[in-house]
Amino acid sequence: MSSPAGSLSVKLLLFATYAELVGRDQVLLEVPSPATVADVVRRFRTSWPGADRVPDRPMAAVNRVHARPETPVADGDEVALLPPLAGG
Amino acid sequence: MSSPAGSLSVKLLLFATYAELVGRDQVLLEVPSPATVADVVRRFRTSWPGADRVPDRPMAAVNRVHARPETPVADGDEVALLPPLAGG
Amino acid sequence: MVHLTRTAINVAALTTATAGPADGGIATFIGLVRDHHDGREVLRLEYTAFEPMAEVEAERIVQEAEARWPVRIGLRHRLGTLEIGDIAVAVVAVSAHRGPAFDACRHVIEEVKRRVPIWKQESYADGTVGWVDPTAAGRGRENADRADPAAARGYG
Amino acid sequence: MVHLTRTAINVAALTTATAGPADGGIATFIGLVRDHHDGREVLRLEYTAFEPMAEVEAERIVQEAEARWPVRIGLRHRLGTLEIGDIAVAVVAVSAHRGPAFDACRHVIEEVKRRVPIWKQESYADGTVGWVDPTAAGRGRENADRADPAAARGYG
Repeated sequence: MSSPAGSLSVKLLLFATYAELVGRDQVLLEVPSPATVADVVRRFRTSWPGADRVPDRPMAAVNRVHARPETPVADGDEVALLPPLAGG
Repeated sequence: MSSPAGSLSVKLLLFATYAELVGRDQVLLEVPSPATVADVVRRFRTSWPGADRVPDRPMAAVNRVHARPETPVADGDEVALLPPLAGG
Repeated sequence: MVHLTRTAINVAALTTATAGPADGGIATFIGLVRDHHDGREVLRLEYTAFEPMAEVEAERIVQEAEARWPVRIGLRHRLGTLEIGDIAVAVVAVSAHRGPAFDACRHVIEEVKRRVPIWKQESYADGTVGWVDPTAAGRGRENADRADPAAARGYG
Repeated sequence: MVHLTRTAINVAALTTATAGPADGGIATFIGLVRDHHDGREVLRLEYTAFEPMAEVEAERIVQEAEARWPVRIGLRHRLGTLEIGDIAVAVVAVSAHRGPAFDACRHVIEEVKRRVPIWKQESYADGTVGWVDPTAAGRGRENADRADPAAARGYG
Protein backbone atom coordinates (compact mmCIF):
# COMPACT_ATOMS: atom_id res chain seq x y z
CA MET A 1 0.00 0.00 0.00
CA SER A 2 1.52 3.34 -1.02
CA SER A 3 0.51 6.66 0.51
CA PRO A 4 1.25 10.30 -0.27
CA ALA A 5 4.54 11.55 1.21
CA GLY A 6 4.06 12.52 4.88
CA SER A 7 0.92 10.48 5.32
CA LEU A 8 0.01 6.86 6.02
CA SER A 9 -2.89 4.68 5.09
CA VAL A 10 -4.71 2.38 7.50
CA LYS A 11 -7.61 -0.02 7.16
CA LEU A 12 -10.14 0.67 9.90
CA LEU A 13 -12.32 -2.28 10.93
CA LEU A 14 -15.70 -1.66 12.60
CA PHE A 15 -17.87 -4.10 14.52
CA ALA A 16 -21.29 -4.38 16.14
CA THR A 17 -22.66 -0.97 17.21
CA TYR A 18 -19.78 0.94 15.61
CA ALA A 19 -20.42 -0.69 12.25
CA GLU A 20 -24.11 0.16 12.55
CA LEU A 21 -23.37 3.81 13.35
CA VAL A 22 -21.62 4.37 10.02
CA GLY A 23 -23.35 1.67 7.99
CA ARG A 24 -20.18 -0.21 7.03
CA ASP A 25 -17.65 -2.58 8.58
CA GLN A 26 -14.45 -1.10 7.16
CA VAL A 27 -13.10 2.17 5.85
CA LEU A 28 -9.73 3.25 4.49
CA LEU A 29 -8.22 6.34 6.08
CA GLU A 30 -5.23 8.55 5.32
CA VAL A 31 -3.65 10.29 8.30
CA PRO A 32 -0.54 12.50 8.63
CA SER A 33 2.57 10.60 9.65
CA PRO A 34 3.57 9.84 12.37
CA ALA A 35 0.23 8.77 13.83
CA THR A 36 -1.23 6.99 16.83
CA VAL A 37 -4.47 5.11 17.38
CA ALA A 38 -5.91 8.34 18.82
CA ASP A 39 -5.05 10.19 15.59
CA VAL A 40 -6.79 7.53 13.51
CA VAL A 41 -9.88 7.66 15.71
CA ARG A 42 -9.98 11.47 15.54
CA ARG A 43 -9.72 11.41 11.76
CA PHE A 44 -12.44 8.80 11.52
CA ARG A 45 -14.85 10.58 13.88
CA THR A 46 -14.60 13.86 11.95
CA SER A 47 -14.68 12.49 8.42
CA TRP A 48 -17.49 9.91 8.32
CA PRO A 49 -21.20 10.56 8.82
CA GLY A 50 -22.33 8.99 12.09
CA ALA A 51 -18.78 8.34 13.28
CA ASP A 52 -18.93 11.17 15.79
CA ARG A 53 -21.12 8.87 17.89
CA VAL A 54 -18.18 6.48 18.33
CA PRO A 55 -16.47 7.27 21.68
CA ASP A 56 -13.34 9.39 21.39
CA ARG A 57 -11.32 6.72 23.23
CA PRO A 58 -12.75 3.40 22.06
CA MET A 59 -11.15 0.06 22.82
CA ALA A 60 -8.89 -0.66 19.83
CA ALA A 61 -6.54 -3.21 18.36
CA VAL A 62 -3.66 -2.76 15.92
CA ASN A 63 -2.94 -5.78 13.75
CA ARG A 64 -5.10 -7.93 16.05
CA VAL A 65 -3.35 -6.98 19.29
CA HIS A 66 -5.04 -4.81 21.93
CA ALA A 67 -3.73 -1.25 21.73
CA ARG A 68 -3.99 2.03 23.59
CA PRO A 69 -4.74 5.52 22.25
CA GLU A 70 -1.01 6.32 22.20
CA THR A 71 -0.03 3.13 20.36
CA PRO A 72 1.79 4.09 17.11
CA VAL A 73 0.24 3.17 13.77
CA ALA A 74 2.29 2.41 10.66
CA ASP A 75 1.41 2.58 6.99
CA GLY A 76 -0.70 -0.44 6.04
CA ASP A 77 -1.75 -1.29 9.59
CA GLU A 78 -5.13 -2.76 10.34
CA VAL A 79 -6.81 -0.80 13.14
CA ALA A 80 -9.93 -2.32 14.73
CA LEU A 81 -12.34 -0.30 16.88
CA LEU A 82 -13.93 -2.62 19.42
CA PRO A 83 -17.27 -1.79 21.06
CA PRO A 84 -17.63 -3.03 24.67
CA LEU A 85 -16.87 -6.75 24.59
CA ALA A 86 -19.70 -9.10 25.50
CA GLY A 87 -18.32 -12.58 25.13
CA GLY A 88 -18.66 -15.31 27.70
CA MET B 1 -31.20 -49.16 76.68
CA SER B 2 -30.82 -49.46 80.48
CA SER B 3 -27.53 -49.10 82.32
CA PRO B 4 -26.37 -49.55 85.88
CA ALA B 5 -27.12 -46.57 88.14
CA GLY B 6 -24.42 -43.88 87.70
CA SER B 7 -23.25 -45.17 84.34
CA LEU B 8 -24.33 -44.85 80.74
CA SER B 9 -24.10 -47.10 77.72
CA VAL B 10 -22.96 -45.99 74.26
CA LYS B 11 -22.56 -47.74 70.94
CA LEU B 12 -19.14 -46.97 69.52
CA LEU B 13 -18.82 -47.15 65.72
CA LEU B 14 -15.42 -47.73 64.11
CA PHE B 15 -14.38 -47.19 60.51
CA ALA B 16 -11.47 -47.76 58.14
CA THR B 17 -8.12 -47.90 59.99
CA TYR B 18 -9.75 -47.72 63.42
CA ALA B 19 -11.94 -50.74 62.66
CA GLU B 20 -8.86 -52.62 61.44
CA LEU B 21 -6.90 -51.81 64.61
CA VAL B 22 -9.41 -53.61 66.84
CA GLY B 23 -10.81 -56.06 64.29
CA ARG B 24 -14.43 -54.94 64.57
CA ASP B 25 -16.65 -52.08 63.46
CA GLN B 26 -18.65 -51.53 66.64
CA VAL B 27 -18.38 -52.08 70.39
CA LEU B 28 -20.69 -51.38 73.32
CA LEU B 29 -19.16 -49.40 76.17
CA GLU B 30 -20.28 -48.53 79.69
CA VAL B 31 -18.85 -45.28 81.12
CA PRO B 32 -19.51 -43.43 84.40
CA SER B 33 -22.12 -40.68 84.10
CA PRO B 34 -21.83 -37.84 83.25
CA ALA B 35 -19.48 -38.46 80.30
CA THR B 36 -18.01 -36.68 77.30
CA VAL B 37 -16.65 -37.92 73.99
CA ALA B 38 -13.18 -37.78 75.55
CA ASP B 39 -14.32 -40.09 78.37
CA VAL B 40 -15.71 -42.59 75.87
CA VAL B 41 -12.49 -42.52 73.86
CA ARG B 42 -10.37 -42.98 76.99
CA ARG B 43 -12.45 -45.95 78.11
CA PHE B 44 -12.25 -47.50 74.64
CA ARG B 45 -8.48 -47.03 74.31
CA THR B 46 -7.79 -48.74 77.67
CA SER B 47 -10.28 -51.59 77.42
CA TRP B 48 -9.92 -53.07 73.91
CA PRO B 49 -6.85 -54.81 72.48
CA GLY B 50 -5.33 -52.64 69.74
CA ALA B 51 -7.45 -49.61 70.66
CA ASP B 52 -4.49 -47.82 72.26
CA ARG B 53 -3.30 -47.17 68.71
CA VAL B 54 -6.35 -44.99 68.06
CA PRO B 55 -5.36 -41.33 68.66
CA ASP B 56 -6.39 -39.94 72.06
CA ARG B 57 -8.28 -37.09 70.35
CA PRO B 58 -9.77 -38.63 67.21
CA MET B 59 -12.34 -36.88 65.04
CA ALA B 60 -15.72 -38.01 66.37
CA ALA B 61 -19.45 -37.71 65.84
CA VAL B 62 -22.32 -38.13 68.30
CA ASN B 63 -25.57 -39.29 66.75
CA ARG B 64 -24.22 -38.48 63.27
CA VAL B 65 -23.21 -34.89 64.06
CA HIS B 66 -19.55 -33.82 64.31
CA ALA B 67 -18.51 -33.50 67.94
CA ARG B 68 -15.57 -32.34 70.04
CA PRO B 69 -13.81 -34.11 72.92
CA GLU B 70 -15.84 -32.09 75.44
CA THR B 71 -19.20 -32.84 73.78
CA PRO B 72 -21.49 -34.54 76.35
CA VAL B 73 -22.64 -38.10 75.70
CA ALA B 74 -25.99 -39.46 76.92
CA ASP B 75 -27.15 -42.98 77.61
CA GLY B 76 -27.92 -44.74 74.35
CA ASP B 77 -25.93 -42.35 72.15
CA GLU B 78 -24.14 -43.53 69.04
CA VAL B 79 -20.52 -42.33 69.08
CA ALA B 80 -18.53 -42.68 65.87
CA LEU B 81 -14.74 -42.41 65.76
CA LEU B 82 -13.70 -41.04 62.36
CA PRO B 83 -10.20 -41.64 60.95
CA PRO B 84 -8.85 -38.77 58.81
CA LEU B 85 -11.48 -38.15 56.12
CA ALA B 86 -10.46 -38.82 52.54
CA GLY B 87 -13.52 -38.09 50.46
CA GLY B 88 -13.52 -35.93 47.33
CA MET C 1 -28.98 -42.47 48.85
CA VAL C 2 -29.14 -39.04 47.25
CA HIS C 3 -25.66 -37.53 47.34
CA LEU C 4 -23.88 -40.88 47.58
CA THR C 5 -23.98 -43.38 44.76
CA ARG C 6 -22.52 -46.79 43.93
CA THR C 7 -22.90 -46.29 40.19
CA ALA C 8 -21.05 -44.05 37.73
CA ILE C 9 -21.60 -40.30 38.17
CA ASN C 10 -23.16 -38.67 35.12
CA VAL C 11 -22.10 -35.03 35.27
CA ALA C 12 -24.21 -33.98 32.30
CA ALA C 13 -27.36 -35.43 33.87
CA LEU C 14 -26.51 -33.85 37.23
CA THR C 15 -26.01 -30.49 35.50
CA THR C 16 -29.28 -30.73 33.58
CA ALA C 17 -31.14 -31.66 36.75
CA THR C 18 -29.68 -28.65 38.58
CA ALA C 19 -29.82 -25.82 36.00
CA GLY C 20 -32.82 -23.86 34.77
CA PRO C 21 -33.54 -21.16 32.14
CA ALA C 22 -32.65 -18.30 34.51
CA ASP C 23 -29.16 -19.64 35.09
CA GLY C 24 -26.30 -18.04 33.22
CA GLY C 25 -23.33 -19.65 34.91
CA ILE C 26 -22.43 -23.18 35.90
CA ALA C 27 -19.27 -23.91 37.86
CA THR C 28 -18.41 -27.58 38.16
CA PHE C 29 -15.76 -29.51 40.02
CA ILE C 30 -15.02 -33.10 39.09
CA GLY C 31 -12.66 -35.21 41.15
CA LEU C 32 -11.06 -38.08 39.23
CA VAL C 33 -9.18 -41.16 40.37
CA ARG C 34 -5.52 -40.42 39.66
CA ASP C 35 -2.93 -42.99 38.65
CA HIS C 36 -0.49 -41.85 41.34
CA HIS C 37 -0.43 -40.71 44.96
CA ASP C 38 2.60 -39.57 46.92
CA GLY C 39 4.84 -41.05 44.25
CA ARG C 40 3.21 -44.50 44.19
CA GLU C 41 1.42 -46.01 41.20
CA VAL C 42 -2.26 -46.51 41.99
CA LEU C 43 -4.26 -49.24 40.22
CA ARG C 44 -7.71 -48.65 41.72
CA LEU C 45 -9.34 -47.56 44.94
CA GLU C 46 -12.24 -48.25 47.22
CA TYR C 47 -14.38 -45.57 48.86
CA THR C 48 -16.26 -46.46 52.03
CA ALA C 49 -18.42 -44.20 54.18
CA PHE C 50 -20.33 -43.91 57.41
CA GLU C 51 -23.25 -43.80 55.05
CA PRO C 52 -26.15 -42.39 57.08
CA MET C 53 -24.01 -39.59 58.49
CA ALA C 54 -22.31 -38.94 55.14
CA GLU C 55 -25.66 -38.51 53.43
CA VAL C 56 -26.93 -36.10 56.09
CA GLU C 57 -23.68 -34.13 56.24
CA ALA C 58 -23.63 -33.78 52.43
CA GLU C 59 -27.17 -32.42 52.50
CA ARG C 60 -26.20 -29.96 55.26
CA ILE C 61 -23.35 -28.68 53.09
CA VAL C 62 -25.67 -28.26 50.09
CA GLN C 63 -28.26 -26.39 52.14
CA GLU C 64 -25.66 -24.13 53.76
CA ALA C 65 -24.27 -23.17 50.33
CA GLU C 66 -27.73 -22.54 48.90
CA ALA C 67 -28.52 -20.30 51.90
CA ARG C 68 -25.25 -18.37 51.60
CA TRP C 69 -25.17 -17.79 47.82
CA PRO C 70 -27.88 -17.39 45.15
CA VAL C 71 -27.14 -20.84 43.73
CA ARG C 72 -28.49 -24.31 43.38
CA ILE C 73 -26.10 -27.16 44.11
CA GLY C 74 -25.85 -30.65 42.68
CA LEU C 75 -23.53 -33.02 44.57
CA ARG C 76 -22.62 -36.67 44.02
CA HIS C 77 -19.91 -38.77 45.68
CA ARG C 78 -19.21 -42.28 44.51
CA LEU C 79 -18.68 -45.24 46.85
CA GLY C 80 -17.26 -48.69 46.12
CA THR C 81 -14.46 -49.71 43.76
CA LEU C 82 -13.24 -47.11 41.26
CA GLU C 83 -10.73 -47.39 38.44
CA ILE C 84 -8.24 -44.76 37.20
CA GLY C 85 -10.08 -41.91 35.51
CA ASP C 86 -13.41 -42.69 37.15
CA ILE C 87 -15.30 -39.76 38.62
CA ALA C 88 -15.13 -39.88 42.43
CA VAL C 89 -17.04 -36.68 43.15
CA ALA C 90 -18.92 -34.01 41.22
CA VAL C 91 -20.13 -30.63 42.43
CA VAL C 92 -22.32 -28.47 40.19
CA ALA C 93 -23.18 -24.90 41.21
CA VAL C 94 -25.63 -23.00 39.00
CA SER C 95 -26.46 -19.33 39.31
CA ALA C 96 -27.52 -16.31 37.31
CA HIS C 97 -23.91 -15.10 37.50
CA ARG C 98 -20.49 -16.69 37.52
CA GLY C 99 -19.12 -15.22 40.76
CA PRO C 100 -21.45 -17.00 43.18
CA ALA C 101 -21.30 -20.17 41.09
CA PHE C 102 -17.51 -20.35 41.44
CA ASP C 103 -17.51 -19.38 45.12
CA ALA C 104 -20.20 -21.89 46.06
CA CYS C 105 -18.70 -24.72 43.99
CA ARG C 106 -15.30 -24.35 45.59
CA HIS C 107 -16.78 -24.02 49.07
CA VAL C 108 -18.84 -27.18 48.67
CA ILE C 109 -15.94 -29.38 47.55
CA GLU C 110 -13.76 -28.06 50.39
CA GLU C 111 -16.51 -28.77 52.90
CA VAL C 112 -17.14 -32.25 51.47
CA LYS C 113 -13.48 -33.09 51.94
CA ARG C 114 -13.44 -31.63 55.44
CA ARG C 115 -16.74 -32.90 56.84
CA VAL C 116 -18.25 -35.88 55.01
CA PRO C 117 -17.19 -39.20 56.62
CA ILE C 118 -15.73 -41.03 53.63
CA TRP C 119 -12.51 -43.05 53.50
CA LYS C 120 -10.34 -44.16 50.62
CA GLN C 121 -8.25 -47.31 50.35
CA GLU C 122 -5.80 -47.37 47.45
CA SER C 123 -4.48 -50.50 45.72
CA TYR C 124 -0.91 -50.03 44.50
CA ALA C 125 0.99 -51.57 41.61
CA ASP C 126 3.26 -53.43 44.08
CA GLY C 127 0.26 -55.40 45.41
CA THR C 128 -0.14 -53.51 48.67
CA VAL C 129 -3.11 -51.47 49.82
CA GLY C 130 -3.24 -48.38 52.02
CA TRP C 131 -5.75 -46.06 53.66
CA VAL C 132 -5.25 -42.50 52.47
CA ASP C 133 -4.61 -39.91 55.18
CA PRO C 134 -4.77 -36.42 53.66
CA THR C 135 -3.65 -34.90 56.96
CA ALA C 136 -0.40 -36.90 57.05
CA ALA C 137 3.00 -35.22 56.77
CA GLY C 138 3.81 -33.78 53.38
CA ARG C 139 0.19 -33.26 52.45
CA GLY C 140 -0.58 -30.57 54.97
CA ARG C 141 -0.84 -27.58 52.70
CA GLU C 142 -3.65 -28.62 50.38
CA ASN C 143 -5.62 -30.22 53.17
CA ALA C 144 -4.74 -28.09 56.18
CA ASP C 145 -8.34 -27.11 56.82
CA ARG C 146 -9.64 -30.63 56.89
CA ALA C 147 -8.86 -30.53 60.61
CA ASP C 148 -11.61 -30.28 63.21
CA PRO C 149 -14.95 -29.94 61.43
CA ALA C 150 -16.69 -29.71 64.79
CA ALA C 151 -14.76 -26.58 65.77
CA ALA C 152 -15.43 -24.84 62.47
CA ARG C 153 -19.16 -25.47 62.71
CA GLY C 154 -19.38 -24.35 66.31
CA TYR C 155 -20.31 -27.68 67.84
CA GLY C 156 -19.42 -28.58 71.35
CA MET D 1 -11.32 -22.20 14.19
CA VAL D 2 -10.09 -23.88 17.38
CA HIS D 3 -11.51 -21.97 20.35
CA LEU D 4 -14.44 -20.53 18.38
CA THR D 5 -17.19 -22.72 17.04
CA ARG D 6 -20.48 -22.33 15.18
CA THR D 7 -21.82 -25.68 16.37
CA ALA D 8 -23.00 -26.85 19.80
CA ILE D 9 -20.32 -27.07 22.48
CA ASN D 10 -19.88 -30.59 23.86
CA VAL D 11 -18.47 -30.13 27.36
CA ALA D 12 -17.97 -33.86 27.94
CA ALA D 13 -15.92 -34.20 24.76
CA LEU D 14 -13.91 -31.08 25.60
CA THR D 15 -13.22 -32.48 29.08
CA THR D 16 -12.16 -35.87 27.75
CA ALA D 17 -9.87 -34.23 25.23
CA THR D 18 -8.23 -32.12 27.95
CA ALA D 19 -7.86 -34.55 30.89
CA GLY D 20 -5.39 -37.41 31.35
CA PRO D 21 -4.73 -40.17 33.91
CA ALA D 22 -2.52 -37.95 36.09
CA ASP D 23 -5.29 -35.41 36.56
CA GLY D 24 -7.24 -35.50 39.80
CA GLY D 25 -9.24 -32.30 39.51
CA ILE D 26 -11.31 -30.70 36.79
CA ALA D 27 -12.83 -27.27 37.26
CA THR D 28 -15.31 -26.26 34.59
CA PHE D 29 -17.20 -23.11 33.82
CA ILE D 30 -20.17 -23.19 31.47
CA GLY D 31 -21.90 -20.00 30.37
CA LEU D 32 -25.52 -20.47 29.31
CA VAL D 33 -27.91 -18.25 27.42
CA ARG D 34 -30.29 -16.84 30.05
CA ASP D 35 -33.94 -16.04 29.50
CA HIS D 36 -33.58 -12.54 30.93
CA HIS D 37 -31.17 -9.60 30.95
CA ASP D 38 -31.57 -6.35 32.89
CA GLY D 39 -35.20 -7.22 33.51
CA ARG D 40 -36.10 -7.92 29.87
CA GLU D 41 -37.23 -11.28 28.52
CA VAL D 42 -34.70 -12.66 26.04
CA LEU D 43 -35.78 -15.03 23.26
CA ARG D 44 -32.42 -15.77 21.64
CA LEU D 45 -29.14 -14.10 20.86
CA GLU D 46 -26.45 -13.78 18.25
CA TYR D 47 -22.73 -13.81 18.96
CA THR D 48 -20.41 -12.19 16.43
CA ALA D 49 -16.65 -11.79 16.65
CA PHE D 50 -13.62 -10.21 15.08
CA GLU D 51 -12.80 -13.80 14.33
CA PRO D 52 -9.07 -13.86 13.51
CA MET D 53 -8.22 -11.70 16.52
CA ALA D 54 -10.65 -13.55 18.80
CA GLU D 55 -9.04 -16.86 17.92
CA VAL D 56 -5.52 -15.55 18.58
CA GLU D 57 -6.49 -13.77 21.79
CA ALA D 58 -8.22 -16.91 23.11
CA GLU D 59 -5.08 -18.92 22.44
CA ARG D 60 -2.96 -16.29 24.22
CA ILE D 61 -5.22 -16.60 27.27
CA VAL D 62 -4.94 -20.39 27.25
CA GLN D 63 -1.16 -20.29 26.96
CA GLU D 64 -0.81 -17.67 29.69
CA ALA D 65 -2.89 -19.79 32.10
CA GLU D 66 -0.96 -22.96 31.26
CA ALA D 67 2.30 -21.09 31.93
CA ARG D 68 1.08 -19.65 35.24
CA TRP D 69 -0.54 -22.78 36.75
CA PRO D 70 0.15 -26.55 36.42
CA VAL D 71 -2.98 -27.03 34.31
CA ARG D 72 -4.21 -27.83 30.87
CA ILE D 73 -7.02 -25.66 29.52
CA GLY D 74 -9.85 -26.44 27.14
CA LEU D 75 -11.77 -23.41 25.84
CA ARG D 76 -14.69 -23.07 23.43
CA HIS D 77 -16.84 -20.05 22.62
CA ARG D 78 -19.85 -20.36 20.39
CA LEU D 79 -20.69 -17.91 17.60
CA GLY D 80 -23.94 -17.45 15.65
CA THR D 81 -27.52 -17.76 16.84
CA LEU D 82 -28.13 -19.35 20.25
CA GLU D 83 -31.36 -20.25 22.02
CA ILE D 84 -32.14 -20.08 25.76
CA GLY D 85 -30.17 -22.72 27.65
CA ASP D 86 -27.58 -23.17 24.90
CA ILE D 87 -23.96 -23.21 25.98
CA ALA D 88 -22.25 -19.97 24.98
CA VAL D 89 -18.83 -20.68 26.45
CA ALA D 90 -17.05 -23.52 28.22
CA VAL D 91 -13.73 -23.46 30.08
CA VAL D 92 -12.20 -26.70 31.35
CA ALA D 93 -9.13 -26.61 33.61
CA VAL D 94 -7.55 -29.94 34.52
CA SER D 95 -4.78 -30.42 37.07
CA ALA D 96 -3.41 -32.91 39.55
CA HIS D 97 -5.04 -30.82 42.31
CA ARG D 98 -8.16 -28.76 42.70
CA GLY D 99 -6.63 -25.43 43.75
CA PRO D 100 -4.87 -24.61 40.47
CA ALA D 101 -7.79 -26.01 38.48
CA PHE D 102 -10.23 -23.59 40.13
CA ASP D 103 -7.85 -20.63 39.97
CA ALA D 104 -7.01 -21.16 36.30
CA CYS D 105 -10.61 -21.81 35.27
CA ARG D 106 -11.84 -18.62 36.84
CA HIS D 107 -8.95 -16.60 35.46
CA VAL D 108 -9.56 -17.83 31.93
CA ILE D 109 -13.27 -16.98 31.86
CA GLU D 110 -12.55 -13.52 33.29
CA GLU D 111 -9.88 -12.93 30.66
CA VAL D 112 -12.12 -14.20 27.86
CA LYS D 113 -14.78 -11.69 28.86
CA ARG D 114 -12.25 -8.91 29.16
CA ARG D 115 -10.08 -9.48 26.10
CA VAL D 116 -11.67 -11.61 23.38
CA PRO D 117 -13.44 -9.46 20.75
CA ILE D 118 -16.92 -10.98 20.77
CA TRP D 119 -20.25 -9.13 20.74
CA LYS D 120 -23.73 -10.21 21.67
CA GLN D 121 -27.02 -9.04 20.19
CA GLU D 122 -30.12 -10.05 22.13
CA SER D 123 -33.61 -10.52 20.66
CA TYR D 124 -36.30 -9.57 23.18
CA ALA D 125 -39.87 -10.76 23.64
CA ASP D 126 -41.18 -7.32 22.56
CA GLY D 127 -39.65 -7.76 19.11
CA THR D 128 -36.71 -5.41 19.58
CA VAL D 129 -33.01 -6.28 19.47
CA GLY D 130 -30.10 -4.77 21.37
CA TRP D 131 -26.33 -4.99 21.60
CA VAL D 132 -25.25 -5.96 25.08
CA ASP D 133 -22.88 -3.54 26.82
CA PRO D 134 -21.56 -5.15 30.02
CA THR D 135 -19.79 -1.91 30.95
CA ALA D 136 -23.02 0.13 30.91
CA ALA D 137 -24.46 1.68 34.07
CA GLY D 138 -25.89 -0.78 36.54
CA ARG D 139 -23.66 -3.60 35.38
CA GLY D 140 -20.39 -2.16 36.54
CA ARG D 141 -19.67 -4.41 39.49
CA GLU D 142 -19.57 -7.80 37.83
CA ASN D 143 -17.74 -6.48 34.81
CA ALA D 144 -15.65 -3.66 36.21
CA ASP D 145 -12.40 -5.20 35.06
CA ARG D 146 -13.48 -5.62 31.48
CA ALA D 147 -12.09 -2.12 30.99
CA ASP D 148 -8.86 -1.53 29.10
CA PRO D 149 -7.33 -4.89 28.21
CA ALA D 150 -4.38 -3.11 26.63
CA ALA D 151 -3.43 -1.43 29.91
CA ALA D 152 -3.63 -4.64 31.89
CA ARG D 153 -1.38 -6.45 29.45
CA GLY D 154 1.16 -3.68 29.31
CA TYR D 155 0.73 -2.75 25.66
CA GLY D 156 1.36 0.67 24.38
